[in-house]
Amino acid sequence: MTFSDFATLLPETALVIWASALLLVDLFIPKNRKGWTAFLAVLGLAAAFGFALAQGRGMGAGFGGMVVSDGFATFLEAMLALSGGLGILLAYDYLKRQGIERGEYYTLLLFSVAGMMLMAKAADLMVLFLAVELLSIPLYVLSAFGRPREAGEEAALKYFLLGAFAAAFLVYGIALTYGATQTTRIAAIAEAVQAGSANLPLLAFGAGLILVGLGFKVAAVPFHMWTPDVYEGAPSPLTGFMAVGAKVAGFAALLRVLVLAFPNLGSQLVPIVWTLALLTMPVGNLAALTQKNIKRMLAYSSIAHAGYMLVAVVAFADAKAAPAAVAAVLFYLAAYALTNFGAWAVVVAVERAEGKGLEIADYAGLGRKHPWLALAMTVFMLSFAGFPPTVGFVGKFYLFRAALAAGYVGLAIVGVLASVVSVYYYMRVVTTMYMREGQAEAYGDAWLKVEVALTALATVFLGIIVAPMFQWAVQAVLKM
Amino acid sequence: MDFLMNPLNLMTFFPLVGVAIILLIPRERKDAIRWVAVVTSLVSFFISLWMLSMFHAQNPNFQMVYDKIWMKTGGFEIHYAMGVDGLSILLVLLTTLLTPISIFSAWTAIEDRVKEFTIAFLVMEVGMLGVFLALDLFTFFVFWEFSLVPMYFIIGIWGGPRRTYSAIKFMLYTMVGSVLMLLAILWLGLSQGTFYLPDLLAKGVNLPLHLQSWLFLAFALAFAIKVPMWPLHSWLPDAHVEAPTAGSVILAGVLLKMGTYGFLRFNLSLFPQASVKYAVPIAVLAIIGIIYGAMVAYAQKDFKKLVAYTSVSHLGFVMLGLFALNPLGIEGGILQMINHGLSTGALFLIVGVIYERTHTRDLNAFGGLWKIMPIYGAFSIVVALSSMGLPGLNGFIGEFTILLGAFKSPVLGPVFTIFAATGIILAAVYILVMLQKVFMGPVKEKNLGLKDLNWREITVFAVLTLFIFWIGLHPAPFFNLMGPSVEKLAHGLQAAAVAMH
Amino acid sequence: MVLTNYLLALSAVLFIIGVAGVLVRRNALVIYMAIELMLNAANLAFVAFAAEFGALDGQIAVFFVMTVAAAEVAVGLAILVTIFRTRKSVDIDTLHRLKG
Amino acid sequence: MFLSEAMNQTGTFFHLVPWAVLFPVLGLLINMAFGRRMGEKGVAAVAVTASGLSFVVAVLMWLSLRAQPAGATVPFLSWMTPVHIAWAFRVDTLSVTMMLVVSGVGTLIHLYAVGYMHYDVRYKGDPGRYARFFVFLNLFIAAMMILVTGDSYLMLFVGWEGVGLCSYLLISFWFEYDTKGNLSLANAKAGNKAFIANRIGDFGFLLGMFYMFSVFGTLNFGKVFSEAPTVAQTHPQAILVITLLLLLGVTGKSAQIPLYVWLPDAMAGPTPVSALIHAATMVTAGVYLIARSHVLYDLVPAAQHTVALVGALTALFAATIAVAQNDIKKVLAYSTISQLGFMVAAVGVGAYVAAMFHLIAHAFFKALLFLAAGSVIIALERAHHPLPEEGGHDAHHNDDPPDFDPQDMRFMGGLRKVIPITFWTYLIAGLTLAGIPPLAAFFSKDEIIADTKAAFPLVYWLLVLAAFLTAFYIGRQIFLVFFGKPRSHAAAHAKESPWTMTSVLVVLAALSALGGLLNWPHPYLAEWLGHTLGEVEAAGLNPLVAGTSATIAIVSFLLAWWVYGKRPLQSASQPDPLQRPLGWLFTAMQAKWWVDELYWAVVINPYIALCRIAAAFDVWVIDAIVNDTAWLTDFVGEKIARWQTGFVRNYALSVFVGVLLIFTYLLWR
Repeated sequence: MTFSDFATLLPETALVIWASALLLVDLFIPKNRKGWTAFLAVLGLAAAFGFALAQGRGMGAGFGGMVVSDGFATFLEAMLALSGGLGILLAYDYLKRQGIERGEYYTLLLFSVAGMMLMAKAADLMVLFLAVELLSIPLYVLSAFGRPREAGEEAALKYFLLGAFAAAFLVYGIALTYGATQTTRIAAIAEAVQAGSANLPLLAFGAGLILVGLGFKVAAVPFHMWTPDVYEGAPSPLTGFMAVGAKVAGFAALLRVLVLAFPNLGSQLVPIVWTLALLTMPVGNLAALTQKNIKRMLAYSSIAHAGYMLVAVVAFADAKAAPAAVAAVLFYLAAYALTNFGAWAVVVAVERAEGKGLEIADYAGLGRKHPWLALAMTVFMLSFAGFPPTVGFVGKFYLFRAALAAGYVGLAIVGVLASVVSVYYYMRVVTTMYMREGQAEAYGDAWLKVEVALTALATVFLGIIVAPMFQWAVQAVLKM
Repeated sequence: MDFLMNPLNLMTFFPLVGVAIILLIPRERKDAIRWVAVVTSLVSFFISLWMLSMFHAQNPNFQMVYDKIWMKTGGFEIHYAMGVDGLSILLVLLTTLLTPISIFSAWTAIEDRVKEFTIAFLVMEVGMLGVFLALDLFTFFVFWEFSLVPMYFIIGIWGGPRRTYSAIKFMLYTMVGSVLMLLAILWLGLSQGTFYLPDLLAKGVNLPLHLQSWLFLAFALAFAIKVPMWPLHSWLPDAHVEAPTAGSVILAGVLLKMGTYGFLRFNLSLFPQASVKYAVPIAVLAIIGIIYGAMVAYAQKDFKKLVAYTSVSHLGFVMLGLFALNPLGIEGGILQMINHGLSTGALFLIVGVIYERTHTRDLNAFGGLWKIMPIYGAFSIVVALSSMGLPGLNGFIGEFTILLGAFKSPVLGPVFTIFAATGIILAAVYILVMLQKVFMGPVKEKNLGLKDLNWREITVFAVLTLFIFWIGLHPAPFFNLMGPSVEKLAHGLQAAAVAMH
Repeated sequence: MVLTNYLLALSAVLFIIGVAGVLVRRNALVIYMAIELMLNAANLAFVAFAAEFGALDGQIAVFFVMTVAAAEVAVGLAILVTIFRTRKSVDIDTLHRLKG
Repeated sequence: MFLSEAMNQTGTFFHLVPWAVLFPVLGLLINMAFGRRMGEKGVAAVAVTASGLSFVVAVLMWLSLRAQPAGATVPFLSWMTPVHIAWAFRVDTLSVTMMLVVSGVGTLIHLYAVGYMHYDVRYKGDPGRYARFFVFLNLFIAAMMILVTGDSYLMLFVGWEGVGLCSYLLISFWFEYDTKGNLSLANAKAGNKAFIANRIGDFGFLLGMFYMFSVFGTLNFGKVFSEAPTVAQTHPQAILVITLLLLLGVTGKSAQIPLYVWLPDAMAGPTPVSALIHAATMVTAGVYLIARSHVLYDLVPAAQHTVALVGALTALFAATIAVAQNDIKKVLAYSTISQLGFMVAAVGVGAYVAAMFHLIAHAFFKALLFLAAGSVIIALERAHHPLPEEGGHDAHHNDDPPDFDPQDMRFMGGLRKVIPITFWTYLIAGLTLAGIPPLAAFFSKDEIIADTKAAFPLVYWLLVLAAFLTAFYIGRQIFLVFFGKPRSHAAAHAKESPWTMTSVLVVLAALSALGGLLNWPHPYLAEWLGHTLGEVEAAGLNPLVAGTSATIAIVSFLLAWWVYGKRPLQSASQPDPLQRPLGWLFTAMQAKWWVDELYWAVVINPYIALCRIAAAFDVWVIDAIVNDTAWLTDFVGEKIARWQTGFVRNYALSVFVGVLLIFTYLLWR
């Protein structure tokens, strides 16, 4: 344990220390001044963001190879730090408005971000497990933050029980993997397979269970069922954050594990991931069709987006196609994150007390009353649906390109057809805003508006000026 | 800066300047907004004339090309590339002409949310021009998909009672095809290492025939829905009936041409062998469309629906011409695209005029309008005759060339022409019955007070009628513009046909 | 070797009992206990493998898992308490407001 | 007029030929733009001048041709560049003959219409439509000029459809009425019928052109005709098919079997229209087309026989119908069909000069018949309800029955005394039609019959029979209309038409009477047309045939007198004297052999039904599949969302099932 070990883990370490300190500092911040806590939390995230960027292309392995700082991690850490910041912006006004403002929201969120970042960096399955839990436990708490709202509590309990259930599969999978390869180091697993010293059948079962655990995190069908309930029940700003953070972290882990630990298990695992992708896209999109609650609709839509990304993940075992696939998923995650925060910011803005204003029908007339907000929401919906010139389109373009490059034409066809279905429910929001008369209201402070504006502009801007971010994603691909 | 020095970029994106200005105008000042929109689109029109003046008709290749690398990833580059050649120039001009006309025509018809309406139209123009000018498959797809959105709003916000249904149907139906085309574009790009059309054309798509065929079919599906070809047309009547007049004009005038243009630019150019292979089935569908469209049009009771179905029939002619795969057929097809844009655009305006005055489109609610609205009647008759292909007017030139092309086609032949030519009889039937129901017969009492066209409407019709006569009497300039490019394309197709047999 | 196999079999049985517990019980507390059982089944497997390999890392993993489980249970119990306060029951079948 | 200056270097006026089209176009543009402000006189002056100038151009062409009988081709403007066809005019003896007839008769009818339409627009209650009428009439002259002067089949086709358009516009000119002036869609429908029937013919014409282009590589007359013999060697079937397809076009335009049905209904148009378009000029375009294409037809006897047979059958068939009609214009309409049959039969047997001769003669006498009939109708109309400006104050103070129809011959009778000029001119025209020597049609018709006798005996006998009926029905008409007692108030109080109308009648009567001189005793016409048609026929007055046909005509005319003149009808309601002796035959003839009904039952109604089925199919099958797909997607989505029961244990089960599946798969593989 040297200083360089900590250096590789600097953003996470800093964030955890900062969060712990903030927990104490918060005690001294008066109840009506919780803005300071939020501000300090953002500051911490900014520092983490800076540290992450400072690591650049990575600093190599640390802690005896249990964590690794590479370009892949940097990309995701930067994204997660930003997501944390956007998540706080999303929450600040909402918590006040709903009368549930407490400083712990921000500190817990920081811990969760730290867990997500760690997940991006984990080079050991045990660290991965720790990261998953560090990510999840604060989220369980935060889901119930709207206490005593029953929906929030129900969501929290469901999330907690199912999360723990899935985590148990993950742990068991890790145990089996350990049994098969004598190691939990991701790199060492692949080496063991290559050297022929691994117990392959056992490893396959272990890998299968790990897939279940991570599939739960990214909400892949059939491990997705917690998603709509939790997304609906949890406070809206949290859902927005969770929908991005948990998914990003989940895919980070999924990619790292599949590409680095199991590249030679393609014949066993590819059909499984393939089937997950095949199921996830239609189920998410079809179920979203009939939703009336916008949070639930977005929940199903997040399932669908996980499905699109899984299409590219399927290419993990193809050494030639994998780098492009990883880059495509990274890019898509960024696109999804931006769009998602924007959409949730609008949801937060339109939501009224007591969970009112969450039906899609409540958006009727928004186009007349708040044209800019409606325009922004339109941009987000178009980006979700994959219309140019938004970043969502470019993301899908790369995803399906990766799938085709690896030869998964069937999946790509299912994917694009599923995305046609998605157009229907996304456009329904637009239709309601512009083509139905109603009395939609919008609240929210300047920060929320800034977030909406920023994400909307970025959604379009990055959809037109694609190269820089994609270049970054390409450089961030996983290397052994 | 050199981005804007290129006439094509300038023309395509100039409407956005109008959008920016309109955003600054308070929404109460509707006339100011309208003027800005009309003037902006007219500027685009003048830029297109500038482009025309710089166009060398004898050169069959892309001209005024603007080519920059948009993004460079992994294996290859994606370009932002614009250029114009004989296949696209007329459609570009049609677009820049019809946009101001349709905005102008909606002067009094649209009173609600004028700001959004004009913005939607100007943004629409950007999308449409981009589609016709894009030289990179990716660039093309971006514009193609993007152009759906403003039309969705135009139908959905300012449309008739079933507007949301029609708008979403329009969008979803079109997307089913275009997403598969996206995959085909990707596949093509991956296998050829580039999306840049001139490169693809120069090298020729080097794929075995069965792969070519799949790609061809994926492109064809997207375009066939847009055209729309039978039996993929059922979004069209709904979209047309519900859309506001100006929207219908653009929809029929330009948007449908995006489909036929796609066939021309991509299917025929990139997959000549597959084109030869599928020419007969496509021509059969085209002919079914001609006859079926005419028959269904005849049975309509709604004026606008009737006109909508005529589009199915007319575009069948265009498709037949394109898949005759010889210069004659293709030239006729392109000209017929323009003709349809002018004539059917004008027909929708005709429907719009009477709808604005009577708020009904029921064919049985009219009668004898020629008596009370003589100027309206005169323009309508000219337009209707153009639509049914009367010699001396534009429609005939296109149809004649197409039918002759199909007759002499190496892949089709006289039988196709015989069946397609029955469309000319059937067109007379539905057009005449339409004229009879609307303009002839005794006048209904409630229609006695109808006002004839005002100066604004007369201007619009006069411009369209001018072109109807011009193309009908002296189409040479139009043919000259497209000639060399078509020859080049047909040459490739001819070679493919020889290679196939 | 033989011992390892027995231990693994026991671990699998425990795990399945845990899963079954989650699937059939209605009391949230009991369900969580069943999940603990699953975690401990994993722990057993870790220990068994570690013993067979003669390595320490498997045994260390057990500590991680136990610690995390403890943290989880703290949060879980807090949530349960909250729910019990509002609805006087921890029967999870009464919690199906969110659906569809 | 500095004629010499207008000549070009070669000393001819050929280069002026586009003005034959441009003058009427100018006229119609002026009338369209300013017609409402210029008043009736101004409109009439412009229209008549335009038409007259067109005639002047035609005369100039005639003069030039006398110097250079070979004629010339005058290019005007590039046109269909992909097929290398330009707007180019062809001046030769054939086209100039047609130009003279068209613009000459056309101008006369313009003059007549100046007076006729003055009353007509007032009776129909829309004086604003006066200008519109002359716009259409000028448009017709322009289109007809394009038709006859075009240098290619394509340009001919432009005129061909153009005159069809004018015909349509003028038939449905009073689109809100029927022929009796009641509010109705009948006139509009008659117009549609004409246009659609013509389109069916044009369908054949078009296909003929396509085939021709694919064989000859051009549609230009000169090139096609010069290559025809070679092509006949290489593609023996081609020319047969082309000529038969063109024949389909001819049956449409020239109202032959099976497409003749539109012409009787076309009488819905104002009478000058019936005279000009549906008798004198447009309907003869088919004859012109075949004469123009004689090089092709001469190469394929089978096509010629078909043409001749179609013509002869039509001649007889239409004549039988004409015998039993009561509407004064309907009789003339069927007579026109019948006479066109004569001409078509003539071109079918290669007697092009005879056909053209009859065409010219027919243009004179049939125009005259129609105009005179129009004069009769107007006279009755004016007596029936006089215009206020003529002192009429009460529209219905006469004792005419409510079903009074100014065109129904049963309400006429005895008119020779009240409208003498009309009577005399009508009589001349009628006798000409009957073929009484030495009036024009005697010579022309005689030439036709003589030519067919040698070429095609069946056709000969059909034509002879038709000629017999011709003299009978025109005799019947003359006796019904002008002799006997007036059978209505209006007939008794009819007044002669104004001089603008009657003077035209007189001129035409003179032409009808003297038209025979064109080709007899000296064959001027044969020599003249020989420059274009290539052959100079022997000047034909076969004494035997001439004698026979003259005898037939006279006997038949006398027979008509015996039936209708000797014992005239006493009242409008009295049945036709032929009704009893002929029985069902007369009924069938009166009902036009139920051909219209047949077409409705076999073609039109099935088509309408098919259209309705297609429309229903579109909604209930094609669109339903689309909507049902959407519905199904939605339904499945709802089912999937239903899985989300809200029970945690179900969710856990779902996870577990996933695990099971993965394990099963791993074990199974």
